[in-house]
Amino acid sequence: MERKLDLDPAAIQRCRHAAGAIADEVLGFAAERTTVSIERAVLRWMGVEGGDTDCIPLVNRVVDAAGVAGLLDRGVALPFAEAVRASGLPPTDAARAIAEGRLPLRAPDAEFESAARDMARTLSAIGADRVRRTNRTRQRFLERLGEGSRPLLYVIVASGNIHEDTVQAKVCAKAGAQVVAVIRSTAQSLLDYIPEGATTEGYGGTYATQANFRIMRAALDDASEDVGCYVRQCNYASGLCMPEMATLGALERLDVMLNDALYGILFRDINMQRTLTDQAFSRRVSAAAGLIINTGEDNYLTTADAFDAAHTVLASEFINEQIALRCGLKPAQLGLGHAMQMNPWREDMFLYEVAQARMAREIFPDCPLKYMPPTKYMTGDIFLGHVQDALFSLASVMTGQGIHLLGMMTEAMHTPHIHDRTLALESTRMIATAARHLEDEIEFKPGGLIQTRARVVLGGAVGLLEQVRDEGLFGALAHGRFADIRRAPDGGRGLDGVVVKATGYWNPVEDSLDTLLAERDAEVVR
Amino acid sequence: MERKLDLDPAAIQRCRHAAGAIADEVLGFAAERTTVSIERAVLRWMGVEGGDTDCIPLVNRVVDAAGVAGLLDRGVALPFAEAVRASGLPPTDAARAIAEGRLPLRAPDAEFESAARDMARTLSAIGADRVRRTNRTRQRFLERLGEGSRPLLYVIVASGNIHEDTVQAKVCAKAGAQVVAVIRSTAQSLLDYIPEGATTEGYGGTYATQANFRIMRAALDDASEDVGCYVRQCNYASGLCMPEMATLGALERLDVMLNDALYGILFRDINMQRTLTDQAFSRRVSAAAGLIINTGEDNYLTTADAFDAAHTVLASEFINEQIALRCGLKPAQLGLGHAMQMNPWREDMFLYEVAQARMAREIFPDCPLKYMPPTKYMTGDIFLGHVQDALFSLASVMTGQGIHLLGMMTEAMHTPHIHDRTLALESTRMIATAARHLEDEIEFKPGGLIQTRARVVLGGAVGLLEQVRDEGLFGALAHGRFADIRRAPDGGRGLDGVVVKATGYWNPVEDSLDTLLAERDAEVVR
Amino acid sequence: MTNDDSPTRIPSGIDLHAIGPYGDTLGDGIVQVSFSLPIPASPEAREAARRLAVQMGLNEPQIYREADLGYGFSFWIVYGKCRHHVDVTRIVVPKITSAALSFEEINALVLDNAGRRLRIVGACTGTDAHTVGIDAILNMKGFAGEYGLERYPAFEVFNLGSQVTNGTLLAKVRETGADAVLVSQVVTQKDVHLSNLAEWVDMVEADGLRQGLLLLCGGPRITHEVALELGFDAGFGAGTTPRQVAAWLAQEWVRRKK
Amino acid sequence: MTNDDSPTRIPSGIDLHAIGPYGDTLGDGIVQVSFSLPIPASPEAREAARRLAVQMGLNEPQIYREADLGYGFSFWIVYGKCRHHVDVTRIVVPKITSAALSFEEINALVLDNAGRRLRIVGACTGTDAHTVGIDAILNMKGFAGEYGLERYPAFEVFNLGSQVTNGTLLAKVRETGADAVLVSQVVTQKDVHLSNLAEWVDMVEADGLRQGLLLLCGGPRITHEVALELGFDAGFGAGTTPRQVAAWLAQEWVRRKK
Ligand code: B12
Ligand code: B12
Ligand SMILES: Cc1ncc(COP(=O)(O)O)c(C=O)c1O
Ligand SMILES: Cc1ncc(COP(=O)(O)O)c(C=O)c1O
Repeated sequence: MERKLDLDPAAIQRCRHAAGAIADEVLGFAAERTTVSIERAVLRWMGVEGGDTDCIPLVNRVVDAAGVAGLLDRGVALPFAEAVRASGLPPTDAARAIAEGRLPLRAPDAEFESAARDMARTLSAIGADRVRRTNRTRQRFLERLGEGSRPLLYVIVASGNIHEDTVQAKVCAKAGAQVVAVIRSTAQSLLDYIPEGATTEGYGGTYATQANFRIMRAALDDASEDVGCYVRQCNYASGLCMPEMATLGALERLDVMLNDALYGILFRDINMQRTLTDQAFSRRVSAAAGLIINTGEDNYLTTADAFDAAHTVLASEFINEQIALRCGLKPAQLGLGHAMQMNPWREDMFLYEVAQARMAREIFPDCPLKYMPPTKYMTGDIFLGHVQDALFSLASVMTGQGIHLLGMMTEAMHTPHIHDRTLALESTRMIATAARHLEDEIEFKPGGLIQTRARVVLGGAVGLLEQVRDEGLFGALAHGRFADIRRAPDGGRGLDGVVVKATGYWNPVEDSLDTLLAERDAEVVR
Repeated sequence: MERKLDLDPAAIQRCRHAAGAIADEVLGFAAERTTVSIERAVLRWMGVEGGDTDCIPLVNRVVDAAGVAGLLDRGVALPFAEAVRASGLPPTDAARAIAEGRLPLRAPDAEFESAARDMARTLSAIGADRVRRTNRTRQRFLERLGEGSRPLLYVIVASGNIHEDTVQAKVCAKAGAQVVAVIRSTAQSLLDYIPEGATTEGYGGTYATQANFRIMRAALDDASEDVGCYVRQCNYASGLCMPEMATLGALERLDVMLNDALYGILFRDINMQRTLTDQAFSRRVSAAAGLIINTGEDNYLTTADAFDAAHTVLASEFINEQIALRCGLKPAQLGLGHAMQMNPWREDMFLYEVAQARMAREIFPDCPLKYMPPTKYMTGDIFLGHVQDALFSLASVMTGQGIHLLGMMTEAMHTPHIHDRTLALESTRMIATAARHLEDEIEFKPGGLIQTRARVVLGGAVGLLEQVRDEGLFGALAHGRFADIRRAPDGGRGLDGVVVKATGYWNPVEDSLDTLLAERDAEVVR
Repeated sequence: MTNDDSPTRIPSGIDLHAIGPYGDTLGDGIVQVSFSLPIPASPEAREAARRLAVQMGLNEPQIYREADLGYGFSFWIVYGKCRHHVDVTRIVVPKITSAALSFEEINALVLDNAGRRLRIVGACTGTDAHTVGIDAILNMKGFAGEYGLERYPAFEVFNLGSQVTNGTLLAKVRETGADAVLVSQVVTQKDVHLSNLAEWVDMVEADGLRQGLLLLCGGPRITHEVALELGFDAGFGAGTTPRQVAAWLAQEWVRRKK
Repeated sequence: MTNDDSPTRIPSGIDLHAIGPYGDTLGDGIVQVSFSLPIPASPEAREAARRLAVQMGLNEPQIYREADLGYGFSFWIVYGKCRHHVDVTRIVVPKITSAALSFEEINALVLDNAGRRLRIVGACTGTDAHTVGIDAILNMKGFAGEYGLERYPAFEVFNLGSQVTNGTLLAKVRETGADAVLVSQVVTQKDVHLSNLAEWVDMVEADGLRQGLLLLCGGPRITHEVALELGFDAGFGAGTTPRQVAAWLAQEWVRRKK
């Protein structure tokens, strides 16, 4: 990575140090806990699918039963494996039987303890195998069709109806999209369960369900063949079901998932203990499944001012990076988030934006970076908005971003219409072609506005990260250090789903994840 | 002017030398000739206005009469002054009397020769006075209201109806336009007279008439006061009536006029002897009137390919420059033309375009340069077109252009609708604000694509200019060296209006122009 | 349309009884239209696009862009000359009529007349999590260089934040004895905002609290007209400044008291 | 509409008898509209814009941008749900039906059947000076990587350039004994191209030359349909390649000869 900004390596080092300490604190905290969603994720990994007659997911029924039985603090895996072993039923049937009260859920008797553990390991290994196969399928697609050139062009579909979504996703692929994200229905992150089945009624988005993941996957595989380029599917490992979402992503071959340490806390008022505990587990799942995660720093700039709060974005990128690396994610899996949200009528904003975007590239040279388009200053003027998006595309190309979210001229109005995305892709592809090597060609004046701006923002991040390290992340959130939003450690939704692990807590999926990650690393070495 | 392209000064010097030789050839040729339009311009300068009952301009009637009487090769000024003197009528009335055969047009008898010359000088001095006053009025406007920041934003109106045009011009001014050009009706350049009166029926533009100039001037003066910025008026000193148009521009306070050495020859098939002779006179008028001229190199790229023919644009800029300087124009009056006409889907076209635009700035550092927007690759897709125009605006701001023509998303469709210009201005103003100091901030990689491209184009211009110098401009035009178009020295329209001066040819307006230019230069020195 | 705008602002030659679109000549009626069709691009689809434009009342429709989007869809950009006209003299639009008052005037008006601070409860309700708008009106910091209502001595503000159920909001209104409630709605997909707002008004009325309570709503797709239809006292759209809301609250409260 | 497109290309669930615009859900009818009005922006003007949209057949029109342009004009961006539908099965569009032939096939077809080169006269007529289009078809160099007609052994080309009067053109047709005349028209303001093209056809007929002469016109706003209406044998629009024209000429000439 050519150094165009003359950033101070010592300042970057200080940021990484402070963020590392913060990550250690968070992960230490998380290691002592589990959550209902982690336990449900374990069941999903072990093969439980579907819902009861009221469409309540069986995994919820089983984990609720485990909670009632006081089994959660030692993990649901062992009692569930015991039930499978004892009943001889396949996992889903066993879960249904438990839900219907036909099969007891309890710790194995001592004599069956070891058989139950073996059963748990077997079920977990089946899950691991499925993930392994999924990874291989993706690998083969990528080898055969390629991913197209960078930045990856990323668009959203959000009709609310999975069947309309697939049509639109294919149209996007034809227009050059390389990642298609299905936006979730409003406030799905607040649901403490994942809805079941193919859905056709969402608000502002389409429910994330296992069935919808599959339907979209099949459509995108078709489209990939048609256009001769592997089109990635994206969804959210976020909200109260974060670990389960990551697990479904691993099983159903999603390729990219939004997953952020702080988004749920700040923007969804999810309890911080809950989300940070969920985070640790889901990142390990993403790591093993070869998913790219996209972090959500861009969201900060929808409430805070992009110019004033630029250093908070950078600081959060460091925290997300350090947590992610400790969870086994490789830099190439880190789509660290940022966004072009400056007031376009501010003098030299394009320069400041270039400074910010380039700074992120130079500090995280091996991460693809997820660059989000203008939304805050979009107005409903589709013509001016299209130009704001063009400036964004140019900034993206000029600074070598890895994942480029397409700005829509109809932002501020509605989720995109079918042609909105084609027009956006066309514009961005034209700019990416016409300015292909602009990044290589330009240098920034030493000590000029751009270099100075980058240095100031980096300095701000040093200060903030060291402050957060000193206050502790929980304290910092309570003080509103991010996005101007204050959150209390015991506030928000989902705290009741957090369980401090008892001694003897056991989660065989963790072991499977270790195995998968070890295999990956061995592969890389070979 | 910061040197970002590392251009070879010796190559620039060679271009100027060759172009200088070409200019000398052209002006030497022109000095031996006059044309019907130059003679009509002389009459206009001397105060003849209006048309006969068939709306044929009186200046045409008088010059035609002079032609019939065989007086043209010695200049119409003296016979006309003699008629004024003899009749005691004001110029327009005298012209009408001549047209109606009530007053003879002839060389003065020897006894009146000196009185007739005095009268000619007086009439010419009255014209000069009017031009002086006009210049002063413009100067005062500019001192009081300023011109706004550079690049000057330039838009066109072209409704065909001067009254609709004024409304639209004011709306443009409100949206930030600093130059308003009234496009002429299709093929007005082929008319060998200037229509009379306020006109409301034009095709693809509005007739350029003295009355229309005045009406638009008044509207723009109003708008200037409203918006607190002097809004310049632009029209064409081009076509068969080039010298008269320049003269009307000087009298009616136009501020900018399109005027190109070769445009009429190449694109209107006007005879080259005619247009080059007209050129010399009209440039001197523009020089004295403080008009900015815009040259028409941009037009080449509508027929020739912008990438392959880039050096022809630069070569023509040198020729236009050298002719202009020799006619008394100051570099600040030279809006040398170029245009962003590259195929936007060509890889790195934005880089090549930046190279070209920046090269022009560095080679002509004191000229404002007139930068024309994409038209050739506009398609009727208003959304993509708006983005092509945005890239153009950015290239303009990035390279420090002086006069920026606004691209219209409805290019390739129709002359602009009222909001097209407002949307274009809004977009361009946003880009100019957001990227205000981008020009200062960026440097180009030494030996990179941009620098190399500029060097190649400059090299091409050296070759072409030396070839044209060697072939002679007339020969070069016959060989199709510009815009892929071949023209014969005796071909095209208007050759019959060229007259080789006899000894004794006299044109007092030339003397007035000398005086005005001398005054200006003295002013500058003071 | 009232002509209280300076008359010079109406272009000359305009007939307010029959206003139609303007491209570059009075009366040309030009409009720009774009849309997709669920059929692939083809000469027939082009004709279909043209016929749609004709049905929309566009004379001489010109298709300037046709694009096959793939998978059976096509996109069209059409210009045409609109036949329709509107009699602007017959248009009457309900408008917020409160005068523009300064920060000081608003405080004085309330404190002089009420002798106390007005209690204001605000929330972004339903599943809507977009708090930036209501915060812009209520928070100290304010918006567009103007203080929010919290900064006014005349108001006591309770900002409940986002995703507040109508039930929670009602409880808060009771608890605080609110004088006015400000509801924000930003997400409008499938008209969720309309049903949510209507439900709120119903609940307030069912609870007997409507009397004496000023009900306001706001958001980028809210207009005063729609707000009135839904049973609110006022509605505020995109770009509203806190002072506009404060001025309306002060004047309306005083007006009602009298 | 013929369904000779692969049927998979028509999205499922589509009723070809009632095709309407598509935003993001089948049947939503969404269209985007923009226009200016010759009245200043105001709530009344906004209502006027809305009513215009309603008259155009747009349900639930939403105004997303209103801008005062100054001097009594305003600009509007509106979205709405179009009520109109088109029965695509009833649409029949005249199309150029000649087969796509290669350079060699075209030459062979002409030379085998005519035993000589076809004489082609081309011009951009009237006041129109836009030669790039006709040159693209006729010049050696060609267009979009395809040779122009001059390069075909099968054609002898006389390209008269720009601003050619119909009279001059007619003289040239007589002089050369042309087999086909290609007229280009690019400027369409106030429909000058239509009157100029109609005049051309009239002159050819009045002169008794129509028989045996293939009349083509082309330009970015020309469609085959319009060309037929004006009395031409074919019309070629934007993006036409020389080979398409050559193929049509060869096949049509041979067809007529038989
Ligand atoms: C910021 C933002 C977010 C942030 C919100 C953070 C926060 N704490 O508010 C985050 C990232 C969390 C977010 C999430 C989502 N968002 Co959002 N978001 C936006 C965005 C970019 C800006 C909104 C904004 O802050 N505007 C600035 C404020 C100041 O303006 P305002 O709200 O209009 O308020 C002014 C006036 O309207 C008025 N006002 C507003 N309320 C009130 C109330 C009263 C009483 C009064 C008097 C006045 C008043 O005064 C304010 C000042 O002038 C818009 C796009 C855009 N540019 O508008 C999309 C947008 C609003 N979001 C949208 C969607 C769909 C979502 C999601 C539902 C997407 C999803 N499926 O996940 C989620 C979920 C959120 C949820 N459940 O509501 C859509 C809504 C579409 C629609 N019309 O229904 C938009 C339009 C984007 C789009 N094109 O799709 N979003
Ligand atoms: C280049 C150009 C010029 C050049 C022309 C140079 C030249 N020698 O041709 C110059 C600078 C001289 C010029 C001048 C003017 N122009 Co001009 N110009 C253009 C421009 C930018 C490109 C046109 C072009 O070359 N297209 C490329 C060719 C290859 O495409 P094409 O013409 O469509 O041809 C293809 C097909 O249509 C077809 N075809 C065309 N003809 C024929 C004929 C036959 C028989 C067949 C089979 C096929 C065929 O095959 C071709 C290849 O596919 C357009 C804007 C645009 N982007 O379209 C404006 C445009 C055409 N010009 C316009 C105008 C108004 C003018 C002027 C009248 C302006 C003025 N008032 O001064 C002048 C005067 C010219 C005149 N009297 O005609 C308008 C026309 C508006 C309208 N619809 O009426 C346009 C659309 C710009 C605009 N938005 O206002 N122009
Ligand atoms: C990390 C992350 N999760 C989730 C979301 C939004 O989804 P939801 O409405 O499901 O919270 C976002 C939105 O940008 C995000 O960045
Ligand atoms: C120098 C010059 N003169 C004239 C024109 C066009 O005007 P007309 O149609 O009057 O030739 C142009 C067009 O760009 C030009 O550049």
